[in-house]
Amino acid sequence: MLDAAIRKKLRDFELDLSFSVRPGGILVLMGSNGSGKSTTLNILAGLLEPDAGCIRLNGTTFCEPRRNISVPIEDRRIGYVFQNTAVFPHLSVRENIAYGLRAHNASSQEIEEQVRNLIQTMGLGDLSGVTASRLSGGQKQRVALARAIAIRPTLLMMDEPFSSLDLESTHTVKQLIKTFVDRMHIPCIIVTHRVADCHEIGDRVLVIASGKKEWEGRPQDMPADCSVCRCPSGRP
Amino acid sequence: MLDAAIRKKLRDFELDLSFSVRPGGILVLMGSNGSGKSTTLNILAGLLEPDAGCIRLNGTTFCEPRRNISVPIEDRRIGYVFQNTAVFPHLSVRENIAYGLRAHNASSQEIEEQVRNLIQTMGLGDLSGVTASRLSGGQKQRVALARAIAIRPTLLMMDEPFSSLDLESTHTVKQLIKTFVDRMHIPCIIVTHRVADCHEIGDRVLVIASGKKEWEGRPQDMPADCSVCRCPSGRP
Amino acid sequence: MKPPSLIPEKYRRLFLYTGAIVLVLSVTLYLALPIAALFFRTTPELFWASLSDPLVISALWLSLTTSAISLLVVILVGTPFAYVHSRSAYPGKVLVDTLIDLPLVLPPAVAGFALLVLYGRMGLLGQYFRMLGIPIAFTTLAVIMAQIFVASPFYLRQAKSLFEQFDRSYEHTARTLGASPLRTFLTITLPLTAGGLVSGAVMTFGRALGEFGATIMFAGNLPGVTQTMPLAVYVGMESNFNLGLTISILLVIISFLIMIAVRILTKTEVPHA
Amino acid sequence: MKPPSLIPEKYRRLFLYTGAIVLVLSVTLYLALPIAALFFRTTPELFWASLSDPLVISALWLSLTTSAISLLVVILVGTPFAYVHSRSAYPGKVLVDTLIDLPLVLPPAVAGFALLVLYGRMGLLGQYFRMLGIPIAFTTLAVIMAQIFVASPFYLRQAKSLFEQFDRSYEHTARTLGASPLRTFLTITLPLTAGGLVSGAVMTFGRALGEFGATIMFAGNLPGVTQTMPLAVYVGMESNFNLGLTISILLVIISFLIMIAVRILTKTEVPHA
Amino acid sequence: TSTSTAPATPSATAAPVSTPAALETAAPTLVVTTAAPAATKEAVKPTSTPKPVYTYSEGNVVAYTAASLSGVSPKLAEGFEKMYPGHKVVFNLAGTQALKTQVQNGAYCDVFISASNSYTNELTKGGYFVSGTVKPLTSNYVIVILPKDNPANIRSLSDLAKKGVKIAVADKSVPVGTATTSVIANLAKSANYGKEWNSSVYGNIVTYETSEPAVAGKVELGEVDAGFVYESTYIAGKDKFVAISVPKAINYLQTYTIGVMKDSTSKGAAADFETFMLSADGQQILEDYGFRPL
Ligand SMILES: Nc1ncnc2c1ncn2[C@@H]1O[C@H](COP(=O)(O)OP(=O)(O)OP(=O)(O)O)[C@@H](O)[C@H]1O
Ligand SMILES: Nc1ncnc2c1ncn2[C@@H]1O[C@H](COP(=O)(O)OP(=O)(O)OP(=O)(O)O)[C@@H](O)[C@H]1O
Ligand code: MOO
Ligand SMILES: [Mg+2]
Ligand SMILES: [Mg+2]
Repeated sequence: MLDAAIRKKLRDFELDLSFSVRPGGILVLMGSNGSGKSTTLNILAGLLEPDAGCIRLNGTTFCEPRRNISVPIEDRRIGYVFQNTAVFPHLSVRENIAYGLRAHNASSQEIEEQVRNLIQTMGLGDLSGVTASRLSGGQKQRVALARAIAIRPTLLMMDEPFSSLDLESTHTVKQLIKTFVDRMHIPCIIVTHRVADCHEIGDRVLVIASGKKEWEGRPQDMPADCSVCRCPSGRP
Repeated sequence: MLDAAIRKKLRDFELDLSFSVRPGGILVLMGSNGSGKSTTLNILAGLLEPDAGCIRLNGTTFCEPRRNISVPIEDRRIGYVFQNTAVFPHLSVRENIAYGLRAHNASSQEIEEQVRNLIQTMGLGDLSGVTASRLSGGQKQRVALARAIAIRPTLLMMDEPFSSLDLESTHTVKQLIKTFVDRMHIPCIIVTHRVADCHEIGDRVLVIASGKKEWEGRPQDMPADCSVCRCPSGRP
Repeated sequence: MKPPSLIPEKYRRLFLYTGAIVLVLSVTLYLALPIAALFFRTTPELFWASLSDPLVISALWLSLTTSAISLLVVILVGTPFAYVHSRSAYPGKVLVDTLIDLPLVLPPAVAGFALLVLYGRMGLLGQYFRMLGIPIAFTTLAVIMAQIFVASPFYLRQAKSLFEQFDRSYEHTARTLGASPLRTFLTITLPLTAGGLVSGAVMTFGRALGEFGATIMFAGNLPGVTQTMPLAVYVGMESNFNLGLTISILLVIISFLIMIAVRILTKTEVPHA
Repeated sequence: MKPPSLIPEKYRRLFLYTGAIVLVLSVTLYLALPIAALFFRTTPELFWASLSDPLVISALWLSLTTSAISLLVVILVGTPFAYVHSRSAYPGKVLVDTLIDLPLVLPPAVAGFALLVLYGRMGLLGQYFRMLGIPIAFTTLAVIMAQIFVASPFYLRQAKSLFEQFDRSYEHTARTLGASPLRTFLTITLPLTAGGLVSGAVMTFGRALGEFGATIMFAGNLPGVTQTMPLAVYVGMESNFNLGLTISILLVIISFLIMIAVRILTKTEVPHA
Repeated sequence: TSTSTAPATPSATAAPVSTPAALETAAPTLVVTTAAPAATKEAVKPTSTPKPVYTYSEGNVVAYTAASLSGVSPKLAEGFEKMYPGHKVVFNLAGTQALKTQVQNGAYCDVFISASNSYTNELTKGGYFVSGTVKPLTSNYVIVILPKDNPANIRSLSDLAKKGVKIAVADKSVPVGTATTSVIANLAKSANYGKEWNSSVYGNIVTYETSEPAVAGKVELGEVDAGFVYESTYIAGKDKFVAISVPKAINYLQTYTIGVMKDSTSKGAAADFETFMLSADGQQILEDYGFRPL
């Protein structure tokens, strides 16, 4: 169970949110450009300190400025896929995926097996030895995803993970995420701009606007006048 | 009128394509991850040299290795939005958009006016003085677009320009592109993974697979068994 | 998952902070203390006296002007050189790379000697310059040439590695927007590497300002013509400790002011992509 | 749009190429010719004779070992220092920044003098070391201390600016994947900045190897103890030019070999993001 | 010149240990050699009185030695080791002014060989020597050397004032520089030369070097037309230079001294070294290299 209440002053507005994600649940975080989605994930991951609030995962407090608590990033065991992917340019696809496993002292047999599985599932088969800087945009995105999942995180967060994926990959990856979250029984947050994604993968949707909650609920209940569904032409 | 025939050896396959785009026409370039879309645009822009072929725009040969012709990048006047946006991190939003105009020696009045218009159309109003490195993903994408359009290019190319945009921005930007291409009567190429985009904005679609043409035609004629429409689950 | 507990975390931070502070302090003190010690050994009277010595003033002036000229030459020639070098593949590139490094490891006196062997009156090239009536050795020009020879590698190396590591997609974008290679370089590459280039320039200026061995070998030690501060300090210090000391302090203060000026002038923060 | 015509383009290229070639050639020749000139002034016999001179051998050995030790100290202390420094904001940071630069502009003789004033027998700290029976000035330790003092800024500056400009999102990603700050540093930051760090290390090693002024002031010129190559060359050259010359050539050759070794060792290309 | 101020007093009387310059009537001419001692090629005879009473470890002598002894230093080391088997000497060679500063700032040495009385006196006053060990060692006159091919065609001291002649001297903080300054002053006072000559010569100086061998180096390379050095340098390098002597009457006799340092931890070996230097063998080696016996 993830319980988050965060407050942080940004350049144009104050981010002020509170929400929970149940184990096995997938929260889809939506909102227009610059509404604070990436910032929210960065705070959860510990990359940014909130001004106030409290972040608790499975009973452990990750962050509470008032009590001066802040668990180091590396101890949070959060799988986080950045918006810009940030694949390590000097490592091969294989080593990128193995990175977190090595950091968690996995046995070499375990690493071998995990990496092989993920490379196959992600359709990166031919690229396993290729240096990551030589990948196409979509290939990088898949590596970043595989890398985050590999560490068997206790919370999975992805910032627009499907934006550069082709249709087939998008489908495969969605299936993979659903299965993974379900089997590991962990909370998951996905940032996306596509309403279709909510329906396909989300069990709850949180829409934010200028850092504040605009709407929260089940995908099927999403109102048509919601900022992220509204479309000037009327076409969805 | 753009006529392109290009051949280039890549790591995993050979890129070998020929296609034309009429003035005022929008070609949607599709293909799975790593099929060679970004590479194709880079060759058209002059950032990569093809091994063979010929690129002609409005009767001028831009590139023909056999005859040792290669027009310098800056003289091609191509509006090109990169997949990674590449907004200049040290310049403000305003200066990013004005960059190409200044390079083309536009008068300061013209620059002023163009930039103001674009900032407004792109919904970047409040951000005009903000340094580009402090923008959110979608904001950067919009700046990159405005910057490319500002120079009134003779060919407009965009690599996944909607991937990080929210629904409203996507719609605005699409309208803008359509109007612009029509009014300037220039050819335009858009790379995307979303079939919906073809229908909304494209008048022709080119699907490539491993660097070769798989299908070309009008969006409405696109076959359901095309690699980019095929979806394992059957859901489109 | 290891449950993150609070006490160890607290201690870990304490440990980390202490380590960091000790580290920063020790490096700072190692570099600062000797300089501070200089100040303890002089008196204000001595200091003002040396300030009014015309020889000190002329040496100071000579040092600052020659170093500035050397720096200017290095920047004007070295920047385009480093750019061309890092952007193109040509035969013998590795050799050029190594040559750039060589003056770094050459003892300055040897560097001065090498310059003398080449440009000296009897030198391989110097004899022709002499026929043309252009003396090089033992002139102010020789001071500048020596400074450029020993100091330029610091700028060249820095510029080279900055340009090599620069993200090409910014340059590519600028080119598609109609900017010529030169314009691209001036408006994109240069501002985004400015921090590093200034750092290289400071190293070069510093090396030129402190240059001693090559100068005395190749340019000699003539007050007003080739006697730069380091030479004046060396000569002065050996015989008159306190005078050498005060000149040194003067130089420290001037250096300090230059550094601070550089820092203020280049304050314009260049953010990372 | 200006219609791109072919002939001007051809000439433009020719012009650009010629410019580039002239630029590269002139920089290369300026740095290479003096060194080449050295080789013209010696004979193989002289060269072999100097190679068997025990003083030359001991100076060479002393130079290489002290420079290597200095470099090691600078890397081991300087790397974490630069990292901490560039990653944290603390009071007086600007001052520390300036202090790091100061030894750069200080003439080496003054630097040596400052060290003497601090650690010399009569020095502010030296007198206490003396009571403890630890002489510092005019020992091999002093050679190393002088080298560190004058050469470390080259590494520190380079490391600082590399770490400052490093794209933090790589580090952040590594941390979320469970890597400790140390592990992140070793597996991500270090490999991706390695090229620049090696460049800084080469500059530092070169500066230490060529160090003269501070060494002769603070450590003296005692064969086997403090007489490094540059000092030996200087003294040798004063009495016997050809000897000084051959030692210099020896140094050039060794430097060349070291540079090439570094180049080969760091060949592992670090691609840009 | 420049920044140095202090010990610029060339007056021989100011220095108690100094020997006044001897008189000589020889006119300034282009010379092959002055009244310098004949360079005897005869090998140093092993002394009959070796006194190896010290253990080997005590036998290391660190000698801070005026740079003008650079050329002779290997021979001196050889001779010392022959006379006292087991002993060894290492020389720290630099201009006396630099050595003095180093010693004043804590440099360790056993023996100090100075090329200048004023520096010797300064160190004596500072209590650096074992009292009674400071003794005159040898002496040297100033001479003008020219490159072998004499490019400026200098035939006499008057020619030094010719326009365009390049002259190297040592800085006046260097002992030989002090001597040079007073020699030029003496010449200027004499009828043959005068004030104008004096200012022309100073105008022709292109560098003030920091040690005596550095002056010789610039001449040897042919980079300057003339240099003021010690006679010993000319005699030891006759194949490289031609010289113009300065009449003894107006020359400056520089006296070298040797002394054992108070802080020396092997005073015995240091004393042995001094003994060797003052012995017939030591003096012979110095003479072979053109130094003048006292
Ligand atoms: N810098 C590079 N060096 C070598 N190979 C590369 C490089 N960049 C891309 N490639 C390879 O070239 C092929 C085509 O890449 P390209 O970037 O054109 O694909 P794309 O169609 O744009 O894919 P995506 O939809 O994922 O962006 C891929 O196999 C890719 O791995
Ligand atoms: N480094 C930064 N410094 C200052 N302000 C920033 C920085 N990065 C983002 N911002 C601002 O903070 C606000 C929230 O940004 P954030 O990146 O969280 O938006 P987002 O919801 O992820 O948008 P997008 O969908 O475009 O990625 C925006 O107004 C943005 O301009
Ligand atoms: O001390 Mo010297 O021997 O005059 O250079
Ligand atoms: Mg975002
Ligand atoms: Mg692509």
